[in-house]
Amino acid sequence: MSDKVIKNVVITSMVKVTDGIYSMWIKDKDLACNAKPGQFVSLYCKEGSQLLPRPISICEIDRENETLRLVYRVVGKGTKEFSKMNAGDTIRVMGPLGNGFTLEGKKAILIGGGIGIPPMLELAKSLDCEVQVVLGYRNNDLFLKDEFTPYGKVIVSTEDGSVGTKGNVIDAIREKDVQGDIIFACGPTPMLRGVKAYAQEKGLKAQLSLEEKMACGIGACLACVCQSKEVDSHTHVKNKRICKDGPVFYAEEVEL
Amino acid sequence: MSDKVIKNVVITSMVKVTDGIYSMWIKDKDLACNAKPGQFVSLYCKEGSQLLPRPISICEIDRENETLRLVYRVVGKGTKEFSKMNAGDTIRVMGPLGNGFTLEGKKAILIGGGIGIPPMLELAKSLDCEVQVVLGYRNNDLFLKDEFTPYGKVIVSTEDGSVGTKGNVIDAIREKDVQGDIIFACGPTPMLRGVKAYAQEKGLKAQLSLEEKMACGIGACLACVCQSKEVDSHTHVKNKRICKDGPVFYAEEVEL
Amino acid sequence: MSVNMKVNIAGVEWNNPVTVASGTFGSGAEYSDFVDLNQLGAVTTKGVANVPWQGNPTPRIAETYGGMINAIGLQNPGIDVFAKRDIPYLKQFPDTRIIVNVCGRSIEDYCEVVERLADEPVDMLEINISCPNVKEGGIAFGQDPKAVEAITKEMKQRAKQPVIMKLSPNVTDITEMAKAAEAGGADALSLINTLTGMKIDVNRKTFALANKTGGLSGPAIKPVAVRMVYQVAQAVQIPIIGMGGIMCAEDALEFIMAGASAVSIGTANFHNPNVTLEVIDGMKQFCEKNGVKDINDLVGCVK
Amino acid sequence: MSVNMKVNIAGVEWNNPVTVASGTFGSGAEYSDFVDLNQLGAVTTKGVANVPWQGNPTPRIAETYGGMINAIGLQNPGIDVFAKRDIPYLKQFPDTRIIVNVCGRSIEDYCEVVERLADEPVDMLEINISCPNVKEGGIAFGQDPKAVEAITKEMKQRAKQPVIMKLSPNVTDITEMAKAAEAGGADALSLINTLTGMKIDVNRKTFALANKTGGLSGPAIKPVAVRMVYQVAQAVQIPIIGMGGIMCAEDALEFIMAGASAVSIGTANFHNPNVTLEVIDGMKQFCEKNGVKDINDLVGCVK
Repeated sequence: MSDKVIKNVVITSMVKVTDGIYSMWIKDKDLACNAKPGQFVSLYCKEGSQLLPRPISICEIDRENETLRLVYRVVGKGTKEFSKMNAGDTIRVMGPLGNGFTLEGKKAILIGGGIGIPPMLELAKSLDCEVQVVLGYRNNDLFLKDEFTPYGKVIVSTEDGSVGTKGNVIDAIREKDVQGDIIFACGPTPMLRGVKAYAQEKGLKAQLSLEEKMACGIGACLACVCQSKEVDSHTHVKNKRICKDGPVFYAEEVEL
Repeated sequence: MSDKVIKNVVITSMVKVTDGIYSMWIKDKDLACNAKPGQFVSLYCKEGSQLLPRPISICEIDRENETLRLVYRVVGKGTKEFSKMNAGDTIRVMGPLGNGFTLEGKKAILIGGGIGIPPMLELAKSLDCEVQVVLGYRNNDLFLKDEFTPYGKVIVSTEDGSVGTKGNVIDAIREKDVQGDIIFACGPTPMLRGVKAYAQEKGLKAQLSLEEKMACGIGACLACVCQSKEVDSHTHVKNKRICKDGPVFYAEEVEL
Repeated sequence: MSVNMKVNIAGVEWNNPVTVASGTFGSGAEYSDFVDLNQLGAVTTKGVANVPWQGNPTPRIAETYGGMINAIGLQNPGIDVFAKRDIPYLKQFPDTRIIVNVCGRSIEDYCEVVERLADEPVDMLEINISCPNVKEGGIAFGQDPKAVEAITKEMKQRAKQPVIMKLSPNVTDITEMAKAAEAGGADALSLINTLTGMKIDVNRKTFALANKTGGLSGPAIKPVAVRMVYQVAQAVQIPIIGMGGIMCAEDALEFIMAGASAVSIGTANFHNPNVTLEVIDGMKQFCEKNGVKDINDLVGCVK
Repeated sequence: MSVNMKVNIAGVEWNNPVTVASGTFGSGAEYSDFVDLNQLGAVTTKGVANVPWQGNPTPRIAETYGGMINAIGLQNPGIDVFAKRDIPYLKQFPDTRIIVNVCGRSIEDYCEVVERLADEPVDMLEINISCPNVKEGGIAFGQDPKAVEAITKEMKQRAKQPVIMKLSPNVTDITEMAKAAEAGGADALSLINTLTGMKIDVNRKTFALANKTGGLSGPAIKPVAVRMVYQVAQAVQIPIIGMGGIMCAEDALEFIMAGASAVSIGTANFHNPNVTLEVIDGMKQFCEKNGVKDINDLVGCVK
């Protein structure tokens, strides 16, 4: 039986991390106990003109206080509605959803780009191996960066070169000659493509967390598929469901 | 030029009067200064699935404190949304709308039925002639009744006979032999029909406040028309616009 | 950066690409308390017939999820009163174009109105062909391509102003109707009119509208409207005035990018009387933000 | 008061008049975390074809005002896998009826699936005729009355289960399609399928869906759906399964009172996975509150 729940939960904290990016803590025993790094939750809007839940990756899990942290970017009306909520408000949530990362490896390279950075934080905390974190930003607005330092060496790339390596995360990895035996990555598809190519080049295992527009969030509607290399055992076509079979896939499983 | 305004105003008080009926005070100088008894305002919902404003009659005008009182019944999602708002919240409002009552007569009979009772309160306060108030209720839930006593004699009819005359407002007027030279009435159409017939029988002038589903609230969309006896000067058919030419009409102007 | 917002619809220049949907704005007088009519690209009037129409019994409107249904029944005072009162009123606003919406129960009705308007100082005519054709058993003109072409030809023979044919969305293939109008000589098209809908009051066990059915409008139908505007833009050469659920500048831009040269705002006026000016402003800001020098450069840019 | 919620659709008894709209519920497995499938009147499966379909590229869905558009492209594993896996899964829930939705690109495709299902333990077949008829240049079967009658006849010749024809709303006259299906021998009708819509991302200047157009669903379209169910109920004798934007019991009752014998819930499942059970419960409560002893007494009660 599944450990998914859907319920109204209390927001224990809502803070603006930086322009357009917010951090929300929600309190729920079931969610906090069942959630794993790399999973996500679906948040429902109160505004009736927006019917579809918003999938938000899990940034931190605090089992002691039975809370989950969600760090999200305001991209539309739904996330804007969330950003206007306050501690004490309740929000409807379904989760935990998706497979999450498989904790493995001896020397891990965690790669996060943009709003793909938050899920790397819980992963960094959960891995019991050497962790190196490579974070890709647009500019010197390095949200969450400092929160990674307790868990490993942090390397930064910025598109505008204002901090760290000028360019993308792969440029930074090459420049700093980051070594490891496994890659965990979340970020925009072009970045994941680069990561997949780099992993193949170096013969590294790589777990990639994918993103796609979702409707049901539980694998029923087949909206959020990605192309799989092999015929998928559920769909029997070369499609995997990001919300259910993913969001985390081994690089060689998927076509990007 | 019109004295209509549309703006977000602050709710200074929101109390439940009785089951399903709420009293809201809103603060706005323009509204309070311009409003007349028998006029109404349009309230807008925050919930995006409900686009049309809700016309609500004006129950009291407090020019000193620059506030308006709106007493409304919860009949759907929109009025339900209003009822959940609190003092300090803001609400979007357009008004004052409609013509309002013409203050006239030496001995007035004010007749209110159900949610047609609230607009009679400001009228009772505004008339400087002898006032008699006849209120029609379903049962002994006599909301607002006591608020009328300072302004004149109050007579009550109840459908279930639990208080006052058993029956409708006309039954009460006949039983108590209420005399006057003009009638002001607001309530359900069947009641207004009865009032019109009674006024004709007694040769009394009667101002009736009508109700109909509205969209624009300002006379543009022609949704809320009532049948007029004569060809109307604006529409050039036998229709008058309740939101703009009304809501108050002389009994002989309209077909009910 | 200065952005050109002027558009040219069938030879008529508008100061900006925004007008109002017929029937939602009267002839502008009521909304002039909130909107300086000179700021609008054009005012499209409530439909006018050859004689006064009483319209339907009430209730004439009902709210629906993200929209509304209406069955006003095209109540109007008739062309004589309209010409005496509404046209002179609108002439007080020289910066805005005047589009008169024309309705009828038979081709003869339409012809009478169009001929009557020939020498009136109005800029364009919009022909509402969603009215039932009484002689043909009540199917709307706009649901039969032959009828669309025929009525368009009749209008063009008599009209002295450019003719906009307003298409009904209640059809299997909107491009068929658009091509028929173009073949009939239409100078422009406007779409979409309302989708036929119904609401039932389950507690009263009755129809919400006295007319049983009514026209569905509002943001609820916008995806259908954008789709039809796109399809029609691929099918004809004449300019399109797009409408259907526009609530904000982004909505308007969807229609423009789908191929509309101008847009109409309807139901949103009921939700926000200032919406037309906010949309014009928002479209301008979008252009400035995105380095678009001429709003016309966005027309049909998504293919 | 005990209320009878059982309905009989073309000889098949459902425990209550509520099923799910094809494609929104898979074959039930994913939603069984939230819903006891035994509580549903029937489960209508995702469309299945004779062979596996890959479906469309992503993005396949986009939210719209009060609804959504989707272009999944009927991705499905094909009838063989479906029969081996999904039917046995659903047979674990003996109280609920099994309705298999069938899709195809040609009449032959449909026939193959229906024949393959003849000896499977499923209760009803729902034929999705909104798929483009590849041989006829891609116009949907459901948009041509002759094609509707023809495909219905073919289905009836081969089907061992009652056949429900699912009608497309993207037509000028829905009653024409309903009568054609009835003439072809359909046992029941379900409507409406989605309205064709489009959304444009104005900032990216691109279509929101990779497929450009998609099917509009959700409460936004309910008034169109209720209207069509009402029109069809006046035009044919066979039972109707009504759908289109049902979010709550009152919505479902609108369809019942308009003439539907049962209802399907689709998009609302995405907004609230428990919605089906809430609707069944709410309909029952409405009957109790209003002294209705049998839900069937409300079918078509508004005329």
